[in-house]
Amino acid sequence: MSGPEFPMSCPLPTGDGETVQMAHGGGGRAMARLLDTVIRPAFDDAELDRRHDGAVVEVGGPAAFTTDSYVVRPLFFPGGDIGTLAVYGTVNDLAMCGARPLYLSVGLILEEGLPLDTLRRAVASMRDAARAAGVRLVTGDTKVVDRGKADGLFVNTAGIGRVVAPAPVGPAAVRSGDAVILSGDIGRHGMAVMAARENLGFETVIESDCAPVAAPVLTLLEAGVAVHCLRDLTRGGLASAAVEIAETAGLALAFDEAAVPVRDDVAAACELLGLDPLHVANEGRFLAIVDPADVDRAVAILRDHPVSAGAVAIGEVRDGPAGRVTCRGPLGVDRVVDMLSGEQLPRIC
Amino acid sequence: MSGPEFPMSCPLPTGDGETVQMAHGGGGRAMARLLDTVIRPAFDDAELDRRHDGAVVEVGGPAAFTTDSYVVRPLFFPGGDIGTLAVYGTVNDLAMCGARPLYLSVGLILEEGLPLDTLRRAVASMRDAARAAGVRLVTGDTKVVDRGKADGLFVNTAGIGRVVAPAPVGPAAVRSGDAVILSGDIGRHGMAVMAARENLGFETVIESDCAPVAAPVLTLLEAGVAVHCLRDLTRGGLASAAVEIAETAGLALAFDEAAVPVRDDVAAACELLGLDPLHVANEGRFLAIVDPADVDRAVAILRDHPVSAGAVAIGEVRDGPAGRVTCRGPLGVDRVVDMLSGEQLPRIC
Amino acid sequence: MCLAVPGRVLDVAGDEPILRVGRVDFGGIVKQINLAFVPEAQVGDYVLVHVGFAITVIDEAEAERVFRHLEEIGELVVEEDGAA
Amino acid sequence: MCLAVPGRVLDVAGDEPILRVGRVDFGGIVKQINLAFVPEAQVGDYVLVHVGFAITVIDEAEAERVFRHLEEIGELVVEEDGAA
Amino acid sequence: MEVCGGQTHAIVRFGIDELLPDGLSLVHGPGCPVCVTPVEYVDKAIEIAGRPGVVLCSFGDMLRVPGSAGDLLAAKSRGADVRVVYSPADAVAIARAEPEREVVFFAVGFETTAPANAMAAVLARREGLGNFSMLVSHVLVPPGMRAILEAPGNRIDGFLAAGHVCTVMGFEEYEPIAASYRVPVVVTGFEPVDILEGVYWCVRQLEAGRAEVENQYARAVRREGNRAAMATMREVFRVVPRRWRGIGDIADSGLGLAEAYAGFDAERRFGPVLLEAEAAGECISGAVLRGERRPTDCPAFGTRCTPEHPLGVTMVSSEGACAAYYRYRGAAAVAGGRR
Amino acid sequence: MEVCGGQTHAIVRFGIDELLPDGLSLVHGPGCPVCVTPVEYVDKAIEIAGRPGVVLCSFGDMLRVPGSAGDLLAAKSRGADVRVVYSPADAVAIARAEPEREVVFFAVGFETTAPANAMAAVLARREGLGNFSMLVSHVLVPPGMRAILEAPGNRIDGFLAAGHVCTVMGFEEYEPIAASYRVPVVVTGFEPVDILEGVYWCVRQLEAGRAEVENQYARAVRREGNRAAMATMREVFRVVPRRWRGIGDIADSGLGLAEAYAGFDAERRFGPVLLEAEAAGECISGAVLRGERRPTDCPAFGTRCTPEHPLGVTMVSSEGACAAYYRYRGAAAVAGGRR
Ligand code: SF4
Ligand code: SF4
Ligand SMILES: [Mg+2]
Ligand SMILES: [Mg+2]
Ligand SMILES: [Mg+2]
Ligand SMILES: [Mg+2]
Ligand SMILES: [Mg+2]
Ligand SMILES: [Mg+2]
Ligand SMILES: [Mg+2]
Ligand SMILES: [Mg+2]
Ligand SMILES: [Mg+2]
Ligand SMILES: [Mg+2]
Repeated sequence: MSGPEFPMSCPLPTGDGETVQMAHGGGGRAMARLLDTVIRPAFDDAELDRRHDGAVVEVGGPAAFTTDSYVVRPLFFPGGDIGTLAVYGTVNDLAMCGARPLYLSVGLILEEGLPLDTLRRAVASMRDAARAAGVRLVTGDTKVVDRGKADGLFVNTAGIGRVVAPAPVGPAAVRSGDAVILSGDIGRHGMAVMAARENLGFETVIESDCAPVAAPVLTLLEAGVAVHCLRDLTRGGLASAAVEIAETAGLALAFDEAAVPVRDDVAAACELLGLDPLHVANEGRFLAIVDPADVDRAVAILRDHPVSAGAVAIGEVRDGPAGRVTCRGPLGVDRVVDMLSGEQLPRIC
Repeated sequence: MSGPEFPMSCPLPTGDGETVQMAHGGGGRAMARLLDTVIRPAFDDAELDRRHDGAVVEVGGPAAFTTDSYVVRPLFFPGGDIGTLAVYGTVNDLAMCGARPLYLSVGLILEEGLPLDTLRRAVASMRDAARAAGVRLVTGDTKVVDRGKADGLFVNTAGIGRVVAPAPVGPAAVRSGDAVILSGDIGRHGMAVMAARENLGFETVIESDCAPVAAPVLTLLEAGVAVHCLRDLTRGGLASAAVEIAETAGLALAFDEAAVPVRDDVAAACELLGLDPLHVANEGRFLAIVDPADVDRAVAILRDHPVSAGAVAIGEVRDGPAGRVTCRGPLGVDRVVDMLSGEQLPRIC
Repeated sequence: MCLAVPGRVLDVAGDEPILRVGRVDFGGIVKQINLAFVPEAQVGDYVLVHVGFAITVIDEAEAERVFRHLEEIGELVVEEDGAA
Repeated sequence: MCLAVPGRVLDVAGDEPILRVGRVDFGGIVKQINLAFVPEAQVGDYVLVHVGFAITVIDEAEAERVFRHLEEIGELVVEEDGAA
Repeated sequence: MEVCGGQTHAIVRFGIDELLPDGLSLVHGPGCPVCVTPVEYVDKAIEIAGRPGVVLCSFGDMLRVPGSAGDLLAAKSRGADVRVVYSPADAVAIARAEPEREVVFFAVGFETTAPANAMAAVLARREGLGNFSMLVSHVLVPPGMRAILEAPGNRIDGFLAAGHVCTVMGFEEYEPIAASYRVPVVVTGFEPVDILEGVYWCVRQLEAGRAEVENQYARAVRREGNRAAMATMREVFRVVPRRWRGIGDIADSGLGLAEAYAGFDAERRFGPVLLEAEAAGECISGAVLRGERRPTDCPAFGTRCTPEHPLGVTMVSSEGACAAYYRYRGAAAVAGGRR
Repeated sequence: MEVCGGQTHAIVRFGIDELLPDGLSLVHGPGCPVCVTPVEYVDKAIEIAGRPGVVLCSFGDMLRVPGSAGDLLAAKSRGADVRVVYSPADAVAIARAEPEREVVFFAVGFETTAPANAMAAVLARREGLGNFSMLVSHVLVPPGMRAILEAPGNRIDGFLAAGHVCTVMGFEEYEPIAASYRVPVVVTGFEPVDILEGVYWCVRQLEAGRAEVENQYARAVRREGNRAAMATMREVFRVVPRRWRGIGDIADSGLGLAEAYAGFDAERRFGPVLLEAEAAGECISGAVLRGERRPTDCPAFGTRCTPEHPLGVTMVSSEGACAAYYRYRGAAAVAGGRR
């Protein structure tokens, strides 16, 4: 045999440390390091949850509890990203329960191959958003799935808040004659994401309205406004929210299309794609249904907060037919507004 | 032109109502119907959350709060499924906080094309598991992603429990000399899932140990056992749990390998695949670290509950080196036990 | 059918007739549009766009006539504010 | 290297030598194994299996000898309890 | 009758019909190219989409049109690579970017869309994109109008002609129709004021006993149409007979690929579409398309037939008359009653 | 020296070395076929896995072996279709079930694994599976032992020969080694008691001045080996020169596909593996593989080099000596200090 050479070394692998690997979800060392270096630094309350199964928190009264998963594509879009969305979305749902948002849990599902830098950015967004909204991220979980079995990053948040509304807030509290207030212009989030995702070639950037709306809601409640129902206008937009409330309350709801603010660029984008702004998602807009006596005061309070500076009274709740939502058009004729049917698809004809 | 015939009909589409479509997540009619017919019937507390943004709950004291996402393949496996896992996993994490599990949120991410029947089965499992564990599913969320962007069904649960432990439970409470109790045989869940997933051709069916462990934990606490730390042995298995506790506590942990129960079939499966049972996941097993004075009483209490009938004291906590976990082998020599490094892969050599 | 939206031509590029394109402003949204079918379109013109192709140049005098009608009946212009 | 695990042959099937297979019991786990390399293996024999192929039939008398050693030093049989 | 579904929607959405005096009723026409695409083309598109390596590109409207067993969205949910394009040029861009895949563009539309779809073929040929083809089911408006006028139940007194179709084609071809069937034809735009004016001009003609072609939509439509667009359309397409879903076979009523572009014909590449006799059912969309019946005449409307589970083509497309009624009139009331 | 990594693990795991008297030290050998696979083969496997339409099948151990830029797991995370198989027959089954894909099996191993891998080729040929091929980097133990004995720093007094290799090959080929290098060779099993007995027999020979081949593992090993297994192995493979990662080129030290099976050679199908000179670095795994140094002699051990981020092959495979030490000895202490 030929005399083998014996180099005193073995090759240096460069590794692939900058993307998520299955091992990051395996419950071992790689996962511990991912949690220690990437995930936990974003949590305000590392001490609460550090390497334990959950957090211990104080609510001090009736609690609101909610959850949402976030599956947005692209992960980063003008005006926000999946991290801000995941925090504000759940904060807003707590606010819609008449509660002060306090604690959030975070469940991450990572697709193998996700750049760690993407994860870092999303997690930093969550931290910043939590600070902006005054909530604490106190417990979390991370899973990794095989490449092709997810879409980069899915985020679930669940939230706990302290209920501050003096009376139950929800469709059941809605009464005929109540005023319907919209907190600002609609359609920005959905169009921002669609424009970013669908390669529509829009040069103009539409920014999502993604924002926490707890502050104006809490001010309304603190001011003693008789808030009967709150609903954020996420998937399905204003139309679906209004129909859901009307159906659940067993009442009708009528509003004036001209009163609904839609920014020019959003209106133009909707027109180009054949979409109705009433069906487009928002992430920083809500309906407040209040006692008619309080409507002016409520609008004024909302307008004092930047996030609801564009608040307007758009309509009213009426006696039946149950679930019927109508919208008065420019020719003075009412049309029925329904939930979105099926998926929202751009149209050409 | 030829005279056209004018049939008074148009074709009847059969539709494809039995799989999940993107429209089921679109926030419109199709989604409302999915929620009304498939998802909400599984929630005990439909009235709490029906068509509202969250649930209002009462905890009545310090609360434990935790979350986990479940991404198991296959969705149904011997001894459980993603639904039971999602409920028991979060129930168990609450128990590990020394808390009585009360409320769960459920976040579903559905892949387009998922058979609705699969969803129905998973949701029914969640309902049954919640009943079995004495918790209420009070709020939820459903998202649908494009085919190929998820893996059938992902489930997130978050949970709230009332803390009943009189003193904080966690690694920080662990002291040198504490006894380490294991609640039963290890390795069944991980091997059950791997055997079902990897087409290993095992004729023998290994059943997951998936089970809620809150009951024995609450009995320990009610009996006044000085429970210092609790940890369920999920991803990464006994080894990772022990190392995490030891590292966080800044202490060493030593146990006797012979004392750790492993069923014959699990041991054989591990041997065939070159895996160490100490690294294999469990879903109904935990470590209880208790004051040494209480060890016999604690083991006796645990053995009274079917889910921890196999409880055994396996070792003890020692002063430093911090984070070192050792295991005494059959020849009487201690070896270091570390977390799983990287992903668990079957070996041939 | 045949959703078509008016927009104002901001610029024009492309050497060959069939590759003629321009940036078109639709009331705030700017998007590149194929101008092959409107060789006469100049910067500043309003064109009617369908599936990414301009299909005609809008006659502003005629648009003006309809716009006056609109004012008469007090209608809010919903679709063609850019062109009207 | 070369993880090999002993198991007991429960049955044998397959017409041709290279397709000879059998169900093998590894201390509770039963799995089909290729027996092409152990034409002499009979039902009841212990075989040593590597990557799905039996590579030898275990000599029980010899196994017995080692097993006695084990008892002498009080060792727990970790790997070969089936064969020992 | 307003021929165009876009006008139908504007009418229903803005309540224009409710503003009209008694005795004047707007009849909704067959003006949705998505609606009238034969089921066999949808089935073919689904079949092609299901083949490995194929990307099927379609306008969004087409995705929910029911084939004989499900729609393109359902095919996508089973794993087919179905992509929504906003422009036919997007489909060409996909073929360019993914040369290892077969890109098939489902080309439907009236004359408005035909030049753009034709341009896709021109660009693909110019670039030598061997992986691009088109499944063509284009229809032409004038033969459709003639078919309606010749139907036994015809009750149309005048037409609002489709403004965007005329933007491309001009309106010379409507003059013989107006003359021979003695119906006024007013080329009309899409704003409420356009439609009101179009109706007014139509009534004015009827009152004066005239039957001419008038152009209300003069800001966008020239008599001679768009010559450049027509040239491209005629280079790529030739006139062929077509079946209109819900209506039937109409001679010379559609476009197919001309011989010079036959290489881009998806039917050559993936097999021809074979038309079969349409089955009967409770849906009356044929009569709706021809303007003989209204959506609310249909017993299934809003109950067994909704936009999510359409029984007929006029409920499928958001431009279809049944969908327009459901959306702006009957939805919540019917839905509220159901749940 | 125990040649086999399986024995190294048993030694470290059960603490057998700690039970031995002073003066008797166990030197860990090159006994991990995964470890010694040249980096260029790993790179080739990654390159092949990255091609569209390819399924790369590999034993789980091979997935974390670092190539020159990442491992197969990282390739999978970038979208490559890399699948773990438990048996080479599984790879053949995949080729059978997915005829439209190219299935490449990364065939590594010592003599223990060679017959099973050879059988995969036999089955594929028998079934005419044109979409199956193997990337072969098989090594043989006796030439490796000779290379260690001939190395300048050699300090081996006796061998525990690898029991499972001998199960296939028998032990006749070790007799010339024992004789010409004057070292005892004891064919040894994998239980702690086997290893203790193997060590004892080795010491007994050394004390008696003997240098023979003895068979401690007689329950599994026959002098002549497994003739059926050897026949299949020799039908499919031929002896070739091989580079051993960390050690270097050794003549006649490996197996490649015989001419009759060359049609299944992935190197023919996807281009040959081109070996380059190994680069220098701080890792001393070459010396570890040859038994000249211990893992704990390495300054990178447990700090810059861990199983998650291995610098060298002996940390990669769970059978590698560095991995065994990290796992059972140094892990928590080192890790605790780091964090
Ligand atoms: S409502 Fe439905 S079933 Fe009735 S005509 Fe319209 S499409 Fe056909
Ligand atoms: S510890 Fe790592 S760097 Fe050191 S010899 Fe072993 S493999 Fe090489
Ligand atoms: Mg836990
Ligand atoms: Mg919510
Ligand atoms: Mg997504
Ligand atoms: Mg929400
Ligand atoms: Mg967790
Ligand atoms: Mg909400
Ligand atoms: Mg948890
Ligand atoms: Mg999964
Ligand atoms: Mg958990
Ligand atoms: Mg939700």
